[in-house]
Parts: sequence; C-alpha cells; structure tokens
Amino acid sequence: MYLPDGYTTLTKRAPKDDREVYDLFFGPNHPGMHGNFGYVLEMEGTQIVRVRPNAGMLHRGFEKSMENKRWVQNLSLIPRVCVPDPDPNEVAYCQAVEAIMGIEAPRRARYIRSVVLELSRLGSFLMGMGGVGGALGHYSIMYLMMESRDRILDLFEELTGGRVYHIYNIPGGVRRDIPPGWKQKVLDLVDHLEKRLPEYDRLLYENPVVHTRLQGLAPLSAEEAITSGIVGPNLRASGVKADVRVDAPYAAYDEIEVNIECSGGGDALARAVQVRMDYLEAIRIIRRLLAKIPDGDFKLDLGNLMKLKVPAGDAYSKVESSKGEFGYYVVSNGGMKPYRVSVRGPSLPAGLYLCHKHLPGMKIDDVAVWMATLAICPPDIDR
Amino acid sequence: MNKNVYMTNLRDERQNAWEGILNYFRKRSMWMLYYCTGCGAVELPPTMTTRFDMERFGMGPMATPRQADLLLITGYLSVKTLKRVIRSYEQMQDPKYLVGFGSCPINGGIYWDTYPVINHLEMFLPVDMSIAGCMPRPQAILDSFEKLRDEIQEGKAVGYKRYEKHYDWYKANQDKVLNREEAILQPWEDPFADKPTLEALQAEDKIEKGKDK
Amino acid sequence: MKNFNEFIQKFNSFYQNKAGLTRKYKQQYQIVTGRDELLGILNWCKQNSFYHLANITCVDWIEDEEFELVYNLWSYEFKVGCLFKIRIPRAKPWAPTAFELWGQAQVYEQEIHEFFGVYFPGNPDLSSLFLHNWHDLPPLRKDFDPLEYSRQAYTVEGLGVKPEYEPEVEPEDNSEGRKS
Amino acid sequence: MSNINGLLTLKLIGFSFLSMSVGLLFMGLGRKVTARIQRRLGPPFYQAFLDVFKAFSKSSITHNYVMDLGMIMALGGLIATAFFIPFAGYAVLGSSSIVIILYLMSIGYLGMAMGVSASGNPNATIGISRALALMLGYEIPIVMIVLAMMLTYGSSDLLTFATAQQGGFANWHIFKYPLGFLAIEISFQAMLGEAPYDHMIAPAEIASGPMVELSGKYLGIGFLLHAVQLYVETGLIVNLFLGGASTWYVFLLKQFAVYFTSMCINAVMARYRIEQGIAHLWKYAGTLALLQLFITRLGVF
Repeated sequence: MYLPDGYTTLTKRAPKDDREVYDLFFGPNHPGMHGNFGYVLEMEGTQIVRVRPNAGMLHRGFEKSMENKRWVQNLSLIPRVCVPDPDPNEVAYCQAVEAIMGIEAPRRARYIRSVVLELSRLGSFLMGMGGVGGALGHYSIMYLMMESRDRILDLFEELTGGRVYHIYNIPGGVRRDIPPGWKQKVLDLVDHLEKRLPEYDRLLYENPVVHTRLQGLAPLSAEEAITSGIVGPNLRASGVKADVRVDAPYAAYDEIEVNIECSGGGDALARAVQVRMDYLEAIRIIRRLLAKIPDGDFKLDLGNLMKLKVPAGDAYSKVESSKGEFGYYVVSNGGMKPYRVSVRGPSLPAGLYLCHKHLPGMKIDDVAVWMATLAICPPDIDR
Repeated sequence: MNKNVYMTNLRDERQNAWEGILNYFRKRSMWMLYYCTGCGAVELPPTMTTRFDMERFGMGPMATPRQADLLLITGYLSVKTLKRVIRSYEQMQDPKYLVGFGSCPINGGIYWDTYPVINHLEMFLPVDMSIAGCMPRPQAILDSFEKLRDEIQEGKAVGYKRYEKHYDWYKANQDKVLNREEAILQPWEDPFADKPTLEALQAEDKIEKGKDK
Repeated sequence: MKNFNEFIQKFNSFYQNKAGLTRKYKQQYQIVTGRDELLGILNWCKQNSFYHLANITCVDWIEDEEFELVYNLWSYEFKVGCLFKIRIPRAKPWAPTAFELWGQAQVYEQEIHEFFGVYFPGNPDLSSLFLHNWHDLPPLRKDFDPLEYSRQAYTVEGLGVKPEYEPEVEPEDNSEGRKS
Repeated sequence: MSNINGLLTLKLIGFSFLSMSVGLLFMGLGRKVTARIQRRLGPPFYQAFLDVFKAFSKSSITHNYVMDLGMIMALGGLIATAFFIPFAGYAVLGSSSIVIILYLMSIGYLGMAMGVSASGNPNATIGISRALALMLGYEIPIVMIVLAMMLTYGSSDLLTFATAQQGGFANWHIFKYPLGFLAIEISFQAMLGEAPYDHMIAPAEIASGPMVELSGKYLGIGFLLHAVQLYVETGLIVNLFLGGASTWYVFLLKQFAVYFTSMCINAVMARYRIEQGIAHLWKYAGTLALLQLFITRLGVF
C-alpha cells in the first residue's frame, strides 16, 4: 500500500486552543459545498467556533490572462468567471468597453441582451433554488428544477450555439440576430416555467420542514448587509429596495418596467423566498421585453473586431446578475489589449467576509444551507 | 514505439475469468466522487438529474473518496486543487478510474498560458479517459462513461495499476510542482518583510517628501 | 443631504485642494486624491451615504512606476457610483487600510497584497489566500510573464520530465516480425 | 456442544441470506420509486445487489481492529434480530419476543458506533452521535406502543400479536390502534433514517456521516446492514400492525407496502436539524403513542 509522504491523520487539534477544538474540513471535497471552495471549521462538538475560508482552488488568473489577449478574444474567457450565470459577465465587459469608446449598442441589440440576461437569470435561479433543496436533503426539487433549467439551455443553444457558455455579446451589440421562431419558443418556455411554479411551491416553499429549517437562520440586517457589500437578492431580502436594473439602468431596462419587491426579514427563509419572487419577476420582464422588441440592427459596425482599438480610459460597468451586482472595471491604454480588467464578483463579501460573522456559533447542520441561501458561487470569488 | 512517448498505458494486463466477472459488477455500479474541481461540473447536475438520468447505468454521486470508484476532473486544475485531487485519488480504493473532462486536463485548454493552472494532468495522475470539448455536453459525458464501461469490462481501464507501478515517476512530477522551493522566473523580495507599522511608514514618507523638496 | 449636487458642493468646499471630483459618464463619477487624504475622504463619503464598497482594485502603471488603487463606491441614496483613485509609488507600495470602515475591505486588500505586493499596515490578515506555495513576483504585476512561467512550471520540457519507463522490447522489431 | 443442531444452523444461514436479499431487493425497488417520483427512469431493480457485489470486489482500508470488530458486531446484531422476526408466521428460533427484538436492534447501532468512531473521522463521529440521539427520539414512542400491546395480550410474543389479527381487515391493529400506527409510522421514518430524519447520513452536512471512512468491503457491510435493518423494521411493523401474513409473498408485499410509503415521504421531504428532529418525534409520535396507551388501558379496564 502506498501512502503519500505527508500523510497525516484527518483530525488534528488546533494548536492555539487548549479546549477540545478540532479542525473540520468543510470542502473542497464535500457534497454540501457548491463548487471547489472550502471552509476550515474550528469546531467544538458540533458547534463552530471559528472559520478559516480556504479560497483559491478555482483561481485561474483571469485578470492577468485578459491583459495578454485582444479585446475580443477575452470574450471567450469572460463567461467562465461565473459558471452558472455566464451572461452578465459578457454584458458587463462589453458595456465597459462601449463606455470607454463612447458608443452605445443599437436598441434591438440592447433588447436581445436583456432577454438573454433574464433567461440566464432564470437558469441560475433554478440552480440556486435546487441547491437550497439539495442542501436541505430535498433532492426531488433539485432534480425537477434541473430539468426545467435544461429547457432554458436548449433555447440558448438554438440562439448562440452553446449550452452553458454563450460568448454571444460583443462590443457594439450581439453576435447574431435571433433566429425565426425563437421568440415564440421563449414565450412558450416562460409559460411552462410559470406553470411549474405551484409544484415548486408545494415541494419547497410551502414545505413545513423547510420553513422550520430556514426560519431565523443567519439573520442579516439591512445596515449590515449594505456595509458588508452584500448585493442583489440577498440585499433585497434584508429589506433594501436596490437593484442595478432600476438604479443604474443598462441594456433595455430603462425602457422596461422592473418591479422589484422585497421579501424582508433578512433570514435564510427570506432569502430563499426572495429568489422565488425575483424568478417570477424575471418571467414577467421577459414577456414585456419580447412584446416591445424593436426591429433594426443587432450590432454596430466596428470593422474587424480582432483589430479593435479602444481609446485610453477606464470604466466600471455593472450588471444585475442572479446573485447581484456583477461589475467589470476595465482600463485601456489605447492599445489592442486591455491594460487591466478587474472583476467584482457578488459572492466575495459573503463568502470570505460574512462567514466570519455568521458561521461562528452555528451548528454544522446549517453551513451548507447558509451557503446555498446566500448563493455563494466560488468561481467569482477566486477568478 | 516512439521513445518520445511519455505516458504509456499498461493495457496488456492478463485478465482471468474471475476478474472478468468482477469487472461486470464494477462497470454496472460506478460511483463517482462528488467533487467539482472546475467549471465542467456545471454539466454534471443535468447529467445526474431527470433529463439524462445517470442513475439508470448504476452511477451515482458519492460523498467521500473512500466510497467512490470514479474521480472526475471536471475541468482545469489549479495547483492548489491538484494537491487535493491527488489526496482524493490516493484515498480511493482499487479499482479506481479517473476521467478528465474537457480540454483543460489534456493540454491546459484555454488556460494554457496562465500561471496557476497546470497543463497536462497525465504527468501527475493516470487518466483512464479524456472527454474533448469545453465543456463536454451531457451526451458526451454519457458516451464517455459508456466507453469507460467497455474498457472496464475488457480490463483496459487499469490506470490505478499504472499509478502503483510507476508511483516514483508520478510522485517526482507531483513534487516538482507542489513542493517547489525556489522561484521560477524571478524571486520576490518583499520590501515589507518585517511588517512595519503605519506610523513608521508615514514618518518615512514624510522624510522622503522632505528630501524631494 | 438631499441630492448629489449638494454633495458635490460640500465635497468641493471641504476638499478643494486635496481632491478633484469629476464626472465620467452617466451616473459614474471619480475622485482623484492622494494617499494621506484617502482615509479621511472615504470616511466622509461613507458618512454621506456612500455606504456600499463594491470593491478595491489595483492597476500597475509600470511606466509611471506607480500603482493606482481604485476604491469603488456606490450610493444607494443618490444612485451614483464613485471611483476613488490614489497613486502610490511602485518601489515600496503601501496604503492605509480601509478595513475599519468596511469589513470586506480586509479581503480585497488581502487579495491586492497577494497579487501586487501592496502592503496595508493595520490589516489583520495579509496571508496568502489564492496561490499555492508562491515564490515568484506577485503575479498581477506587469513585469511578471505568465506564459514563460507556465512554460517552465507546468510543461514537459520545463519540468524536465523523463519518459515514464523505458520500453523493454524494441517495439519496431516486434511490429516488423508481426507483419512478416 | 451436543445441542448444536445441524438443521437449525442451515436454517439460520438461510434466514440471514433471506433477510439480506429481501432488504437489497427493497433498496433497489425503493430507488426505482424515488426515481419515478423525480420523473426519471431510475436504476434497474437489482441495482443494490450489483452495488454490494462491487463493493466486496474492491480493496478496502481499515483503521484498526476495533473498526473490523464493530462492523461485524453491527451486522451480527442485526441478523440476530432478524431471526426473531416472524417471517410469514414462522419464527425460526421458536421465540419472537419483542423485548429481545428491541434490545438486539440497538446492538446494530452500537456496533456501528464502535466501528466508525474507531476510524477517527469527526464526520463519522458526529453522524453516529446523531443516530444515537435520534434513537432516544423514536424508541420512546415504540416502547409505549409495544407496552400497550403487551398489556392487551398479556404476552410479549410478536407472533401472538400477529395471529391475534387474523380473520379479516377489521382485526388488523392498524384499524384497532390507528393512533399507535401513526406514531410508529413516524418513528419508522426515523428508524430507517429517511427524510425528514436522515440526520445520520446527511451528505450535505457531514458527508454521509458514519459511512465517511468506509471503503470497499466495509461499505458492502454497511449496505448489508441497511438491508437487514430494512427487513427487520418492515417485518416488525407488518407483524405489529398489518396482521402478519400466512404466506411468504403476502408478507413480502406488506413489507414492501410499508417501505413504499416511507420512500414516498422521503422523496418529498427536507431534513430537520437534529434537535428539531428529536423534538418533532417526541411532540408528535410521542403524544400519539401516549394517547394510544391511555386509550388501550381504558379499554382494558
């Protein structure tokens, strides 16, 4: 039998403490962990005393890699920053480039972008809600939601050619026009998804066990959420009416009604319910967008995009992804490659900072649920 | 055989009849380790769940490496993950199979020129099957599992034996990457190695500004 | 304060000589200031409704021999974003920590410390978070070459990997024998 | 050693294989049921057999001899319990005392506790301590119901309870003691470790708990443990409440009906936190069982 040289026992006592505190590795190789990320929990019995986040397993050096590729080549890298919800990355990057160049995509392109963003949001929400089910040991809901998500991916495939990564947005518009009949398919899909909601409600949102588990777990006050940098549905669940789509409208959201509602309460249950409310709203927004989608060009003519030169300058562009504000800070020095691209992922404050506040005192039972309801997505922490 | 071939497979092991029977059970009940090492893992839930339903082939996710037969490297491997993956692979019990997802474990894929991502997985662990594509679709994943089942039945998927036989070679490669003690290009000399306080830095700053004037 | 114009007036009256506030586009403004004034201005802005620190990032201007630190703030009240920029010398880069204003700044600073080597005195934890066993230059500096690093660190040639084992039989002879 | 009977030994071996194969068959069918609820095809019904054979064909790692002993003790304890469960009106050892059954059943868990805590993995320790804590929750209702039955019949023999229910549906205890049946149905969910009481093997929390360090053959034993447990506990309920059975296929069908109900609940339920789980068991199953006990006593007097 061969064993690695540095073979150690799994448990070791934390050196600093003379109480019976032991280290428990929650991730990266753990079924409750979403993605390749880890917490080292210092535990006393089944209670967490301290937590050490162990990030970097998904670090790929995106920001450095983007500096060595041309403006358009980077579009193939960018969706990989957030795997379940890739389109906000593309849109945020393209908008940043457009802002530096001082151009704006045509109206039709902006509408198509919004539709794609909302579809991506639906897919990501389905994955997130299923993830809450999985963390609670309720696998049926996860199975059913994944099936619904696959229908969205099929539509993406028809539009862009890719199931998960679409690489569909380019500076100055989108890559191709929507194919004939696609619009009707989206409307049918949206009807289907809305029809499935009562079933999800019965399984997840009206399930007494789920309520018992989530009620009062990891409360987050509005003030704490704002100053900790929590964004998106989690912030709205704390009662703050904030949404990038409304506050700083991009794409076609300035012409479309976006009704954001807050579930309020700030605990895990509120966060789970908030996702459901946003999901419904996204369905409605898609209907509004498709009803108003104009004719016209779907992209600007910028010449050969491989030779695109962006004037010197910098811009921060942000997009409301399914997890909140997703921002790209892009700096150009007038060359054919970006000088610096910096990504602001929505999960980092929750995953690396809020864990120090929430996890100590929590039981091991709730760690996975806490992660799932806060929708912590490790790829955008590590980048 | 070309001498430049670095990785060769031990695919000529004699299988007896008893092993053949055992292989039937092994191929009909493959448990994979629930470890999402990279972005390819996002196509695993659709493969596992209702639409593609991996469980009809007797495959299912398992919580810990001890219980699993199949390790999926779902995408690129950063050095930090490589360490964990090796640990996981060594905790798994024979016979075990390793499948590399997508282009990244083959040659680095889209991350071939980035600093934290390794390029060739085969130098560190024996790969039984590679799936091309970024990222492989569920159909491709299921197809590769189908092929892996055939290989198991024929006694060809013996990466674990190769690993055992050439452990020194693999171990040396792993050590070169994981336990590196020297800088590769240019060593970093931290100007703040002794961690000064804010006051000391501000005082120093003022002195320097004074000098400029 | 009721609207952003009032904020601008007050800001200009307070920090006339120390910082410049300009509009970039749409709802995006920027404030360029120096290292000494940074914490004071950040604190003032936080008290005046710029509660949300989106992130802190760093740009390596190697030709100017300077690092540029960018603090990205957003006001939910004014619906205005603001980029705070300071330049620090590249030779011995340090900046005061914003950790006491925003807790999450600790992580962003830890990240910048790891990727650029900028030191933040007062930050409780500047240990390595993302990289494994790193001895080279901080990787996001402009003078670091990732391609060359990757070539030397991970490829067969760079690592000097020898073949797994020498073939025991000469395979060419074997195949010829089979053919005949 | 003259009283070792050759035929009895054969019977016992046969019975242990019977209990294992019935359990494994049910496990496969249960996975099929869950799959159908989740709208997919699911594995073949004999999947559990393949899994166990595969597990035994793998190499395995042991941490120390306590782990080996613990696993064998757990399997042995549970198989011994299976001997006391009357199968279609036939008790292989002649006796089917419910006191012995309840006593032996806990040996399974204790053996497992010994085995897995020897592995030293904190997840396993947490898992097994959860299982033992949950035992507190479900044993009390069960003991109360068993007490009610024993008081009614003046006997502790499971076969007596089963034969007393013969002669039509109306005699079944499920209709005579509906509250007691509900209580035991809730407790059964906890006994089997199915949702909402699957605290022991909570993958998202403690990475499959006691199973975390079990590899190869040990995992195979773990599977067999669950199989025998399934046989024992469904058999217990069939004998206690569903009127036993005179033929083997009726008995198996009734056992499967019990398990089928459990799997259906399992598929649509989330998991409680451990303290909520125990509180829930005491609150509902305990109250129902207590009520049943009072009603039965009043009926006797």
